[in-house]
Amino acid sequence: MNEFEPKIVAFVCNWCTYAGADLTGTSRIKYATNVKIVRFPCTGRIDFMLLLKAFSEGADGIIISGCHPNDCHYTSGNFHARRRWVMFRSLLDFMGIDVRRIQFSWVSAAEGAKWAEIVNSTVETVRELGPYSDYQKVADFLKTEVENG
Amino acid sequence: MDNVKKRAAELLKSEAVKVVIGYTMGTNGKPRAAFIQNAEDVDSLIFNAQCVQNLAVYLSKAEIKQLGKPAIVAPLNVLRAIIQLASEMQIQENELIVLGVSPDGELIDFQNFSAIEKYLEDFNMEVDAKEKETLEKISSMSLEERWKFWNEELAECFKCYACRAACPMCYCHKCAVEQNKPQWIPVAAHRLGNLEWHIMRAMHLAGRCVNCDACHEACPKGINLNFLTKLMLNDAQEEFGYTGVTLKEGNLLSTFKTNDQENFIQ
Amino acid sequence: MSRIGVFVCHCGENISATVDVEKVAQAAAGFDDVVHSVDYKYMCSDPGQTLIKQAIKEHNLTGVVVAACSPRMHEPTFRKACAEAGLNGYMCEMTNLREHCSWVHDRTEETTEKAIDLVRMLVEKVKNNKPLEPILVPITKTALVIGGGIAGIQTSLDIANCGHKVILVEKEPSIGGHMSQLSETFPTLDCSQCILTPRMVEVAQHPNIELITYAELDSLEGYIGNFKAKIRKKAKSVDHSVCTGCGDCWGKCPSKKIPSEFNAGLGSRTAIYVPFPQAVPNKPVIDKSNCNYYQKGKCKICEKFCKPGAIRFDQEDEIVEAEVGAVVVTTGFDVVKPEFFPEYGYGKYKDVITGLQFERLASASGPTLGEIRRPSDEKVPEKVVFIACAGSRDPAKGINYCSKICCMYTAKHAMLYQHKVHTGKSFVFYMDIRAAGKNYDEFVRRAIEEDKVNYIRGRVSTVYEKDGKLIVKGADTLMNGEPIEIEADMVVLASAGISNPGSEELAQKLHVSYDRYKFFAEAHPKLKPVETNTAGIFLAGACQAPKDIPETVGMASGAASKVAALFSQPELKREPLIAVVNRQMPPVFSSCVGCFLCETACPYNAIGREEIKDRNGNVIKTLARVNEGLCQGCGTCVAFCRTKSIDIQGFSNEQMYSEVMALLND
Amino acid sequence: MTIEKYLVKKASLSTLFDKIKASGKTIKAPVKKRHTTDFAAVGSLDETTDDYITTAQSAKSAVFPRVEKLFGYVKSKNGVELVDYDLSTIPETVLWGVRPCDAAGFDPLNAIFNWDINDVIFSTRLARTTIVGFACAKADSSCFCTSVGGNPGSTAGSDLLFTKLSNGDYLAEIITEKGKAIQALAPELFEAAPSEEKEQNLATVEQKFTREEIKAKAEQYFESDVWKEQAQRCISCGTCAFVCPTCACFDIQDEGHGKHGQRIRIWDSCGFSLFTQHTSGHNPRETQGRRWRQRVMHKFSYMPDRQSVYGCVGCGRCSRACPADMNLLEHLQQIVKL
Repeated sequence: MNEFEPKIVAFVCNWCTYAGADLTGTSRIKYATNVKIVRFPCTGRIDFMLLLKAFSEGADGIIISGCHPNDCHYTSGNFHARRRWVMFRSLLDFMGIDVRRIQFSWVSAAEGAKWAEIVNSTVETVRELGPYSDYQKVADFLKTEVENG
Repeated sequence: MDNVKKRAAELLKSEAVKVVIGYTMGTNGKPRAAFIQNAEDVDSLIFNAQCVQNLAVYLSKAEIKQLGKPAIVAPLNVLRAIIQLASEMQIQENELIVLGVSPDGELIDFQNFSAIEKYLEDFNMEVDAKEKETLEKISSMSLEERWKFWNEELAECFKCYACRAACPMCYCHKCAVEQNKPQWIPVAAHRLGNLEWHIMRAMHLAGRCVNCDACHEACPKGINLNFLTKLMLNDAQEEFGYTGVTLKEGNLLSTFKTNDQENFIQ
Repeated sequence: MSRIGVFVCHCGENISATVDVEKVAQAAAGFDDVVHSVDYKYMCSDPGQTLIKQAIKEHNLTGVVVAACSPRMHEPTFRKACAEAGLNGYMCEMTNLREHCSWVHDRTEETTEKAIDLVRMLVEKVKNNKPLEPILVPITKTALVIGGGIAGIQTSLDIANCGHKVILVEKEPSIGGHMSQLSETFPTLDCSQCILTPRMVEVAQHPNIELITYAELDSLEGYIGNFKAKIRKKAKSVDHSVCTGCGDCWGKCPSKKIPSEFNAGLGSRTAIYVPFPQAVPNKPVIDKSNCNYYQKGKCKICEKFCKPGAIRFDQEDEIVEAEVGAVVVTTGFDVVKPEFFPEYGYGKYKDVITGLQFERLASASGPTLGEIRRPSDEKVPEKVVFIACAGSRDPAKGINYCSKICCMYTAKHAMLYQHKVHTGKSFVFYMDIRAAGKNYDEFVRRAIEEDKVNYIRGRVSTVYEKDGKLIVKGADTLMNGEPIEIEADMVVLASAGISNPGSEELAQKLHVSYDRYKFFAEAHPKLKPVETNTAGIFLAGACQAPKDIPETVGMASGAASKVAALFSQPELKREPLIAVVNRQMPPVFSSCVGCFLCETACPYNAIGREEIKDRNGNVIKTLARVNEGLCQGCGTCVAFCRTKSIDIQGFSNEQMYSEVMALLND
Repeated sequence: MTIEKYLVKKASLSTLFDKIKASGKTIKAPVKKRHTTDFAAVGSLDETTDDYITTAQSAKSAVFPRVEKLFGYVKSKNGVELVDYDLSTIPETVLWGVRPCDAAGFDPLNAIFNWDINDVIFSTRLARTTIVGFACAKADSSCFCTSVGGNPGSTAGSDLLFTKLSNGDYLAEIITEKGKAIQALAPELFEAAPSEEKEQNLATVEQKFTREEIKAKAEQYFESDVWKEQAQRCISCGTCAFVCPTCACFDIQDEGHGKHGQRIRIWDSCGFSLFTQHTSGHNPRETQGRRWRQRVMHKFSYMPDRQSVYGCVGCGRCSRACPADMNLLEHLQQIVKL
């Protein structure tokens, strides 16, 4: 049997983390293949609902990353995002959703190596946690019989 | 309450308002909303501890707006909702008259919204000790237990949206759950649809909820969904020093501080 | 129904060596609505682009996904190619198979699988793309140049000579910057001031340049073509419109022991002062922190002696506002401070000096009038040790980079010393000699061969004083690391060039990025060296990284030409990737409920209010409305809007949702 | 068939329950949940409760679930393949503890779902459902079954009806063949009919009006302001419809997941403001007054006209559940007095 390979999706801002991940590539620093990057203009743009969608679509882990505080290309998108994350994270945790599966980070355009580290450490964390079947089961209503009210 | 009635009658007689929104005795011994349009009818107004429905919800209703300028009987919860609605540009000071009522039913005169805001400063809008205990009880469960707890709780939800309809802050004409391009939240009341709906509801009320519990009172299945918004309120206070409703524009999540805590961010 | 074309690039072997590109193209061909899928060696090449253009026509494509390198690199290329084939450029998306896949993974099946997933996600996204048209915005044809060193001077002159207005802001009382402090310049040894001062004067006299010295940027708002700058003019305490620059005041000023910034601390100045004789403007300011009157409330001697009556003790800082269309940042650099070198004794021993201080010693306008006399006892040093890479290329000190100019100026310093002190002996400790540049290596060879400067390859471990001599301990790595000890009379440190203090704060005011050393970041290291990530803000000179004069001047002219190009059009075409509030037919008008929380969340004040009125002029509804000129497209409002009434073009809810929903691998 | 009457001893009830369970049928019965008493699948009689006037929700979800698959689909490059709903997965179910008002609700539901086209999924569910009713010994002020053609001991709609007698034993009335089949699982438990009158063990629900009166008045006062006035405090939620035993409005949604998906049917309510909103933005039932009128008219005028059955069984759930005290009985009484 194959070892469990976590599916990780990364929501990143265009200006810092996406560019940082570009630099990881330019620097030829290797990291795990498990992560797929979705490019947003800014962390401020990242709708919390998309995180839920990612889990329901089978993601086992999520990376959210953008510019360091004060470095936002749009001045304050990351500050808005950060407040939202504080609340969202707490709510998810309260509802029994495993927030260890969501890695928040700041990765600048110059931090190619950090990006690789974030990916690798997230993959390892999620690998240890195993597949997020709890959430996927909730989302699996279409494959099984819909429960009767 | 007599002063409230007197004031209501005066307002109606002088046509300063067209309708007084207040509480009256309903069926089965439960109070309910009344829309009094004639001064003779003010005697049916009541106020007691059972008056838990948040009447501010009617301020956003087109059918009630059509009746003309309202006065509203406003205990603490309604006052808070009025201020929050005002900060979100949903009501204007000159569009209504607020008949504040103290917990024992006495009339409190408010010259303007600022006076209400000032009055509210004396009432800390926080999750009370017993509710905090419940929050802590849930928080102290294991991750699996919490997951199970909320899954069971939300399994009861059949998405009648009474919680939304009863909430004075859920005034949107088209709720996000009804947006279908894209369909963010499954319409169906299955596990995913319910989970996502309640997460979104709590997030949308973060920093806006006036902690009136109208949602819980309205829920025909008695779901403790108000504890999600209470958690948000509690967090807002603990994390960001949120103190309650104000007339200031912007809210908890549309503003920020550069030194907001971020110990979870790598 | 969408008709999507997928174009998988090999990027030579950059992608294809790791990703099975053929398999990716085949897999993509199987996706819903993909009608055409091919791979090719170089998609960005002319034949590659032609391939896309032909496919658009032949297959009637409604959307294109180019699976190649970073969209930050080639998105404009492919969007343009699509537009040329008649497909709206915004119907083209790129997925990054190179930087985010082939370059960071090994050649495994997983890597190819990932590439397929990445393509699938973008195929789903592009199906929800909408054709967009550029936004036209007016341009204020005035440039703001921040920093009046050689970079700022050159930029200002070039822009002004193109016929555009320039506002040049300098924080010091005079323009000139570091170049005005230099003695001679490498590799020609022509006098720095001789070549610089005419340009400084030209700036002052140019009809298109408004020079504002002793001033700093307070804030910058707006966007390309339409910035609003607030400039803080620090109180000079002297009315320059009245002052004649006669010099009576600084001649009489009793505070005479203030270390002169211009002389790098080797000379002194008065509290009311002009930084140096050739200063532009050549009129004094009062340094409040060192003025007796401001500090102790008594003095006013300058006022007494000022014949025109130009002294204004009650002058306050003034904020002036300016509307500008472009900004060029030319704030230069700084050198590391004494505490950086405890092992070299800088700050502890008077005769351990920085390269910049040596420039002042060697300069005819300097404190020794060009004679090399050491600071401690003004004796001519017989033995001088120059230490290159003092701080630079030293990860232990946190400066990994090469300061680039030190090799050359150290050679120059040693040479100047040998020219002025014929009996003297000079030693240069170096790590490597980096003399890449026209006539540069020849210059260093001259120092070694003609002027007999002793070059020792090795680092200095310590400098200490013993019997009036500076003992320099090092090793000669070309002699098997043999220890070397030199009894020197003076030590000159080629201190690392660092970013200016306050550059981080300035970057934040300008909303531009900066690197880990707090040098401003260019938009692209190779192809956009003078642009920043913020449209309309450009860089020139050592604020971006340490560089020499010719490079700085070249970069300054480059930035100036970018500004001139921007100003050459009547209007600017902007990318339409901005937020919009949905509109529907009456009686709904929009799902926006007008809570205006987006208004407070917007970093650009781009959200305004729109009143919907009935025929009688009564307001039915008040909606949010996005100002197309102000919106920068961050999308913070989008994530914030509860009713999903506001959306961002190019990264819309439907696009992002579809991209995420394509994650599932079934 | 004619109704057969038996005595089932108090102690036998649990045995009967176990026998039904042993027969492989799913049993759904009222249980005390965290916050409400509602139907749920149970394993033994001990898990159930008989302490309820009505359950919070009606029993209708047994035949009309709140979320229900109609068919599945698989998308491919060549098109869409439909996958029929597998009817064999619908279990044989016994609904235990159904009140006579609820039992009466299945008829109007059936009339709607099988009005013109036979709804196979609904019909299959209904055919595989046996209704074991329990007559009402208690009623509250929201109850008005007697005003809409029912009564606390009505056998209509039940397959088997138990009425608790004064000594705790039960009168069992076998009404249909399905009821007979339940008896057949444990015939020994069904003893000779008791002599005690059924009626004396039933709750009293005063009749306030007749359905026909409401129909006539509602139609006559269609344009009256009464609807608007009654609906003033309505907050436009869907609670009344969702607890109602006969409300059958539904929404159809496609839920996709990658290449797979299914078409589902879910509850909807005419009380929602978006229920009738057109894509253009126009809404023919723009105000809550109109939506409220629709609700009453549908149950008391349109259904009897079209399906020859009234759409209200007088269970009173909507009145009990309404967060704004929109009391149906009160409102109907107002209408009848017009």
